[in-house]
Amino acid sequence: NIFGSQPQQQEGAKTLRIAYTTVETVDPQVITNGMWILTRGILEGLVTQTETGDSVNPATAESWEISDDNLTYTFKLRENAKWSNGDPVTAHDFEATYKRLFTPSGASAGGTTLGANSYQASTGIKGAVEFLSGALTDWSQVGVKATGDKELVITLANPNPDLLPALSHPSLLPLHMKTVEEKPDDWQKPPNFITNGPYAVTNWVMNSTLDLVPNENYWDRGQVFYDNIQVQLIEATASGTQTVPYENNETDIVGIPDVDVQRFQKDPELSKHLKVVENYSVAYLAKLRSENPALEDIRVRQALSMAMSRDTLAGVVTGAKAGQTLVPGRVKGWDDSFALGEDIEQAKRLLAEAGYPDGKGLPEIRILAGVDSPIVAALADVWQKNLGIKVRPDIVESGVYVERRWQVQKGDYIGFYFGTFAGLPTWPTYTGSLWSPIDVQKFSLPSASWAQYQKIEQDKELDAGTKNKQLAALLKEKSSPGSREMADLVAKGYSEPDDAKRLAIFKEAAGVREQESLYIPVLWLSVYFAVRPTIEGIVMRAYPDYFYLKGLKPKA
Amino acid sequence: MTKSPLRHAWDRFRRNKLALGSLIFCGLLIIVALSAPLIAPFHYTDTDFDNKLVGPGVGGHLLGTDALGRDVFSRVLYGLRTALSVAFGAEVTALVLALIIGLLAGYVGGRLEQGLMAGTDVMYAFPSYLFAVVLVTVLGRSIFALILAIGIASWVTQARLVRAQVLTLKQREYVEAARSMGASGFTIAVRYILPNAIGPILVTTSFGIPAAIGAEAGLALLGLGVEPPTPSWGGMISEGVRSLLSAPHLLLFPAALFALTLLAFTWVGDGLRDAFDASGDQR
Amino acid sequence: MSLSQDHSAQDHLLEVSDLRTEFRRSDGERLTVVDGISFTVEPGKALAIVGESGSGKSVTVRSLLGLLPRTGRVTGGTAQFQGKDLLALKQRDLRKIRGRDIGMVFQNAMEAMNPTLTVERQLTEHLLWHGICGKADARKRAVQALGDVGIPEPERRVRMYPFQMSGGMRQRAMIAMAMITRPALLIADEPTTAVDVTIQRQLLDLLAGLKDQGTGVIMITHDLGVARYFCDDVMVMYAGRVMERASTLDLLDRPRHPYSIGLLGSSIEVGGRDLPLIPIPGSPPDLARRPKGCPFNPRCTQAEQPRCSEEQELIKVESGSAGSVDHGAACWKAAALV
Amino acid sequence: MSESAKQGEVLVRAESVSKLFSSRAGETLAVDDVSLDVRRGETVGIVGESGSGKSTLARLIMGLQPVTSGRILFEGQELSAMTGKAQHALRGKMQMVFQNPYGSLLPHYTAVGNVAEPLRLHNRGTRESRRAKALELLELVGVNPRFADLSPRQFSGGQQQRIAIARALALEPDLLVCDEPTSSLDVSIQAQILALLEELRGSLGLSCVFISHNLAVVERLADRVAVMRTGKIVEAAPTEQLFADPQDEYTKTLLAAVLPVRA
Amino acid sequence: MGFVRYLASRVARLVVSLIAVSIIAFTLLQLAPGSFADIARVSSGATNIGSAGTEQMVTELENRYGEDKPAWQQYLIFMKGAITWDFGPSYKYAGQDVQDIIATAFPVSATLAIIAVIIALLISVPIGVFAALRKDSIGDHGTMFVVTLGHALPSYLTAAFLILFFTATLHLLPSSGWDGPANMIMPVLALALGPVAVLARYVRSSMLETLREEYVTAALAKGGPYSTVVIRHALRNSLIPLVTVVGPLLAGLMTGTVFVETLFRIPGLGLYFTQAAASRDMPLLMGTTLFFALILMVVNLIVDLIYGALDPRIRAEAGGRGFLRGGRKLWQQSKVQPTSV
Ligand SMILES: Nc1ncnc2c1ncn2[C@@H]1O[C@H](COP(=O)(O)OP(=O)(O)OP(=O)(O)O)[C@@H](O)[C@H]1O
Ligand SMILES: Nc1ncnc2c1ncn2[C@@H]1O[C@H](COP(=O)(O)OP(=O)(O)OP(=O)(O)O)[C@@H](O)[C@H]1O
Ligand SMILES: [Mg+2]
Ligand SMILES: [Mg+2]
Ligand code: NI
Repeated sequence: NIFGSQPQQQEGAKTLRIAYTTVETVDPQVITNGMWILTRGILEGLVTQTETGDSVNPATAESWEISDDNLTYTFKLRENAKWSNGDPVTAHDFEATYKRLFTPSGASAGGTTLGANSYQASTGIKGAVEFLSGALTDWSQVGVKATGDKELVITLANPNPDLLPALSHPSLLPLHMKTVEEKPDDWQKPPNFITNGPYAVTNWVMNSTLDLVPNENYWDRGQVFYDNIQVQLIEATASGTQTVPYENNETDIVGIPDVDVQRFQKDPELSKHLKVVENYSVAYLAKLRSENPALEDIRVRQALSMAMSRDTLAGVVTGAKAGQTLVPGRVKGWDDSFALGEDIEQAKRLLAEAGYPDGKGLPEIRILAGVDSPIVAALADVWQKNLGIKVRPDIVESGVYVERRWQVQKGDYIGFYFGTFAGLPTWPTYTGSLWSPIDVQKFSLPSASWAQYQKIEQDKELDAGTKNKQLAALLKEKSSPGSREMADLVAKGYSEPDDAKRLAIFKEAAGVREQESLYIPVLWLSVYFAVRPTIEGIVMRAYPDYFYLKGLKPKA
Repeated sequence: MTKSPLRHAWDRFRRNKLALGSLIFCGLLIIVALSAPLIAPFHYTDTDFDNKLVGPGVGGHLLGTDALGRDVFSRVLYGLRTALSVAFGAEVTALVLALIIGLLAGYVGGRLEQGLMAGTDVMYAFPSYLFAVVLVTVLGRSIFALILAIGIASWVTQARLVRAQVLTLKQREYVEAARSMGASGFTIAVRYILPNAIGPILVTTSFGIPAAIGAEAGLALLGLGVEPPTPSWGGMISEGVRSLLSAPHLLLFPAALFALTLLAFTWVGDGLRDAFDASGDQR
Repeated sequence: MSLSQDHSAQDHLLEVSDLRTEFRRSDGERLTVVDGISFTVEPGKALAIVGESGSGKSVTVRSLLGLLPRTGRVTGGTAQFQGKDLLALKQRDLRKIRGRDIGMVFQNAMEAMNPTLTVERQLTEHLLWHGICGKADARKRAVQALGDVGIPEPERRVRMYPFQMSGGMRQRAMIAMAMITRPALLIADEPTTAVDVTIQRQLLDLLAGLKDQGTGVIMITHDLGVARYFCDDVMVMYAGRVMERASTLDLLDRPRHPYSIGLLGSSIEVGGRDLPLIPIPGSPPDLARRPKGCPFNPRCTQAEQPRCSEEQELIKVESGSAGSVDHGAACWKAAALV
Repeated sequence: MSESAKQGEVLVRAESVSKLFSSRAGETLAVDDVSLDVRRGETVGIVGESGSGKSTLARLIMGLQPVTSGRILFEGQELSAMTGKAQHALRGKMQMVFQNPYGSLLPHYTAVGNVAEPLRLHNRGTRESRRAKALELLELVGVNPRFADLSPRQFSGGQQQRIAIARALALEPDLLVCDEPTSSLDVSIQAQILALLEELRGSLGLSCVFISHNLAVVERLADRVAVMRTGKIVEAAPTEQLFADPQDEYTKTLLAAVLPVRA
Repeated sequence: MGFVRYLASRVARLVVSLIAVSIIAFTLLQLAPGSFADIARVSSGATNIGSAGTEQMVTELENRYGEDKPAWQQYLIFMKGAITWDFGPSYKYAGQDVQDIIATAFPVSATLAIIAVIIALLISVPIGVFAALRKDSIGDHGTMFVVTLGHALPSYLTAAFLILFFTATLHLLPSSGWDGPANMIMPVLALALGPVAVLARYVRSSMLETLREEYVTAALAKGGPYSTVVIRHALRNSLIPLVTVVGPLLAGLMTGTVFVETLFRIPGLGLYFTQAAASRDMPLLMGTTLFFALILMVVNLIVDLIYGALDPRIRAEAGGRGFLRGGRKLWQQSKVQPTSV
């Protein structure tokens, strides 16, 4: 059958069709666009995100206890949690899955964890980093332990206020390890793929569809309402319009691109279909290293940040808001107190002070981007108008983009690269792991030192220990005082048990980062979905989960 | 009465109204492309945030604006520039490569021919469009890279044609006659064979131009066209396809001009083919 | 026409009168290629059409069979064949005559045979089309016909493709193809140009046999020797007109038209080493710029103006010797030229 | 060149030359151990059945194809042993007229351009002098110089062949090889060419190799005739003798098959 | 005998060409900026990764795929597998072997291409014959005019217009997916329209040429019914060279359908290739490139063989170069236009 899927739906079956980007693999421990579909309702972790995304609801774990030192988490798993093949979901499953995640690649069958392991290791689980690097080979020393069929204990090396939300990340979802080990090559292929979430996978045709049916053994089967879910896999970069299938009633839930949002909004009928997740990601600029030192002057960077007319830019993209800070407004406790603010006059003064009155003498500023974005074009326009400087976008192929971002640019090529970041809407995420202290420090290095830094990093002769020591020393010596200050503040924030105090510290750290202007916030972006009104129970939530499949139901 | 073969071809071409009209249209396109800065009411990067995505005629924008309020008409004009420079550049590249390789292979023959033809076979086996994708990926996005990529991807067919032409012409008695007069291989290849092979070569080249314009647009669709914000039709079309329902003018105008240009060049090619194909006159 | 009056209509196998054919050139210009030609063919007799290259010999016979290319058109005249006017027949009716009653041998045998079909197929398909016989019988006839034209091992050769045969064999196969239905009229357009003299002789003898069985033949040739050897009558064409028409011996021995005289003067033959060679001066006329009156006028050494610039009728110069056609020439001076 | 002292001396000699063509389809011995002399001022006719190797022999004599065995000597020198330069120089002394008049002229050159081309290739004279010479030659072969700037396809077959002959004469060669120069022309044009050749032979003292399947033509032009069959010369004799008293069987059948035109 | 040798030499050439193709592709890939790890990090949406994660990821990839080895060794390792039809696991589609991807996706592309070509033939042959028989009439010019329109429009544009018309306006056909015959209509049309134009003009001109042949006149002179003569003598002989156009056209369509595939969400092979190139997925890119090259060359070989089988002149020369000469020559003339992307 050349048509991969077999649409053999019975009469009256309740079917939901949603559009989603291509799923390259359903291994949640491999970083792909596809992995995020798993959290929506195929695999179920210990917890799921709340609607705001900054805290969690019980899922496979019925409840948990946190020790007073914030280092030990004891999860109690549901008695009736079952895999789609009827096996009970046990704490051992979780332990085995996490062991697979932290096992250095190539060592075992589970060696396909493209990078996911390394940053999950930094969630702070005790011994994870060491185990992963091979320094520690005794798994029992790692802070993940099934202390009973239904009890899992996670021990941290240092407190992590974000641990619970982090557990909703795909790579910390459980896998049916028995199948994974027995069928190392084929466990992903239906019907081998065993799930513990509300839905199970019956059919998967790459670049085409992923077909789901209810997991009859799911502990909360009553909340699973659709008989079929067809996930239509659309290659994001090359896709044409996605609204055509929606408006032709081939799809029930779909992300809507900007141009169409405006039309939907104006249409009395279609406007009812629109759902929005606001401020889900942050568009930002990062300073490029260059032989020309113009941007190493903090005044120039601040001037540029102050003269962005972010409100104008926000007008370019529907639903966008002025990106006042790198921490978006939806993070609880946000206020504009630590923003650098906008002030064109001040910006001009700063430029003049730096030796570029009216932008004279400043080389052309390039904005490096991997995809053509209206924001970049608009920004170039705005900067030219506000400051009288020359600005030109530099849109390159993605391979070039990733390579150039880390290079020291030749000659008078100065500028920023353009990117977007999104994460859990929490302070530790937005200060500790996105535009993290170490990154800020690295970006603050003068170009020469950065070149040196890269050289050490790539030196194959050095062993890991010496390398890290040398790098740390270099950072300490050459990075900007501001960046070091930020690093200290973030570290302090992590171990501060008091919520209010912690918030204040993080906010201060974020403020220092804004002042440095190595990373410059541009816009806070929203994402729009069209959801057919025949669907009930949809709750739009924060990045990255957007909505869960569980609880969706057809209107009677 | 005094008419060279080229003159004859031209006479035949002239009688073909469609081809002649197309040729004039193509000439106009070239003039327009050259004078785009004079004609275009806006620069292609000029944004107009108050008039984003407006339809034709609104806010002084003849064909409307895109998501940034950039003038579609101006962008289409500049896109024409891109399209034509890439197409002509690529065709010249292809032609030069094809002539050198085809003439050498066809005339010299022997080992050299086998070697060259093996090389062409390999290049032929390399799916030309894939080759362009990889090459642009490697060289980065620039007009130069596109010209090279499309040119290299299309010289193969041309070289084969040149060689085939040379091989047939080589059989003609005048080549042997020339040899008997003491002409060198180079003279024969360049002075005697080439001018007589030029007809069909010209025809392929003229067909190559719309193909190259199409190829450029295709690469742009994959995000491998010229670097934005330089407008390219492919880029505009892919943007247009994405807003098919909400802003059809973004697709329709570039697509219409694109299609017209392709058609015009195709018809010119057709006309040339008929003009050079004297067989219609024989009996 | 004035020449054939002494024959009763029933005698003629074919009577063509005042045939005119035009071509549209690709630049839109119209060329009269055959300009009012009349002749007759008798059963069991052969008519030779000779004349300069491009004088319209092939076009004349193609016009008769309705086989002109798309750009050509018969614009006038009649061609009575077995009581029907070929030129007035519908294609459907003409088709029934072609191949069955009139056979044609094309100028170039290599091109006139379909390279992708076997000789057998091509020899027999018209037998089937015309319902002359069944498949099995057709096959037998094909082998027989190939044998008849002197091709050795016909059983084997019949299964060959044309390109597998030598030029001479192909030419013979072509003749076999035309003869296989025993047509009443055979048209042969330069059937022997591609072969050397020895084979030419064989082919002519073969055709002579056919003639003896009552088939009328039109033979187009450049070779006056062939005409003399094989044909009963000769018609000389120049620029789409008949210049002279007579029985072969009359014409070759006593040509009356200056063009025929020139033609004979420029033919050379073995043993004629010491005869003077008198080429016709000038070059053939451009049909688009036909001279007024006699088309040969500009090249004619005998021309006298203004008489030669007037239209020239084919006039009778002399009665034909016993049973043969009258000797006619399209020149007012013909009677004076011997 | 026309010094009578030189008359009779051998200009070209073919010494038991053979030519073998091998293709994947098989091998063809196109010319099989043929020896032939052409003396100064003499015309040698070659006749024979088609495919007997006449054209191949002509090409070998012209050095357009290498011999498989044997030697071709031009004025006592072996062609294949010469340097490229010497060969180039020699090309000026031997010229060929090809079977197909239109095909052998450069289609994109004018008539006069075609005639002047050998002069250009051998760097004779200036552009103007070459043109003047070419016009002179055209006139000599009877092509009105008024039409000198037309392209070859605008001439009739006979005129084209005249232009080809003019071109062959441009370098004042000692030897002219004609490969069926009239076979594609009709009798009246053939007669024009023959008359021209006869005249030129008398006035320029050319040596000539003349290939034709038309026995009458050969009889007319040649001093001696060689009859070829399947790559071999089966008979060679002075013309009159050959026609009057053929020795070889094949020659006899050939002559017997000729159809007379006149009574 | 000769034929076997001929075939053997063709296959040998094919192998050498494939090796050359692989070397070029590999070299190009080495020259390309960026690596899979770098790009994956940016494009995967794995935005939480700090820089520590990247380092880890790069080393991991290097270990897994041998990217730490010198390029020539990597090449040899890859080719060693490739010989046994094992291209190894894709980087991007982790857990999938490249040959499995090809095995599932290629049939889809091939089906699409084959149907498109069949449709194109069914439409273009009658059109071409019609136009040739009515040369220079209004009908001829009219059809050829329309046909050129179809040709000038690249498939992606045709596809967009088809969607706009059939889906967005008429709501007749599904715009995307690959679930049943209704899904095929638009992609097949989009792919077939270009070839219709190419083939129709080809049939027309080849038909015109054949109609001019003396043997067609000769067949008419034998009293053949017009239709019989046109079909048996003219059409048959005009269609033989068509094989040489259809082959490469088919191969081209099989490899070049990426736009149509993405636009209609069809799980074909074209999409994989572009993704492989964009993400520097070495095994997938090499695998698909080699596979495409193989397809192209095999199709060419088949075309030459079929051509020989159809035309007795070439068949007779089998073992000689006849196959090549006849087939290729015509084919070169016809391949005037590269398949538009
Ligand atoms: N299809 C055509 N279109 C235009 N003119 C044509 C066509 N066919 C023939 N002619 C012209 O008609 C004239 C007569 O041609 P035809 O073939 O009858 O000559 P012919 O006497 O048979 O010559 P040959 O002895 O060379 O065969 C020529 O001047 C030729 O140019
Ligand atoms: N280049 C070649 N390759 C292979 N065989 C050839 C080649 N040239 C000629 N032959 C063969 O050599 C033989 C002699 O050919 P040649 O052309 O010399 O004959 P010819 O006497 O001139 O015949 P014709 O009278 O037909 O011109 C023929 O069998 C021919 O097929
Ligand atoms: Mg004729
Ligand atoms: Mg010859
Ligand atoms: Ni009468």
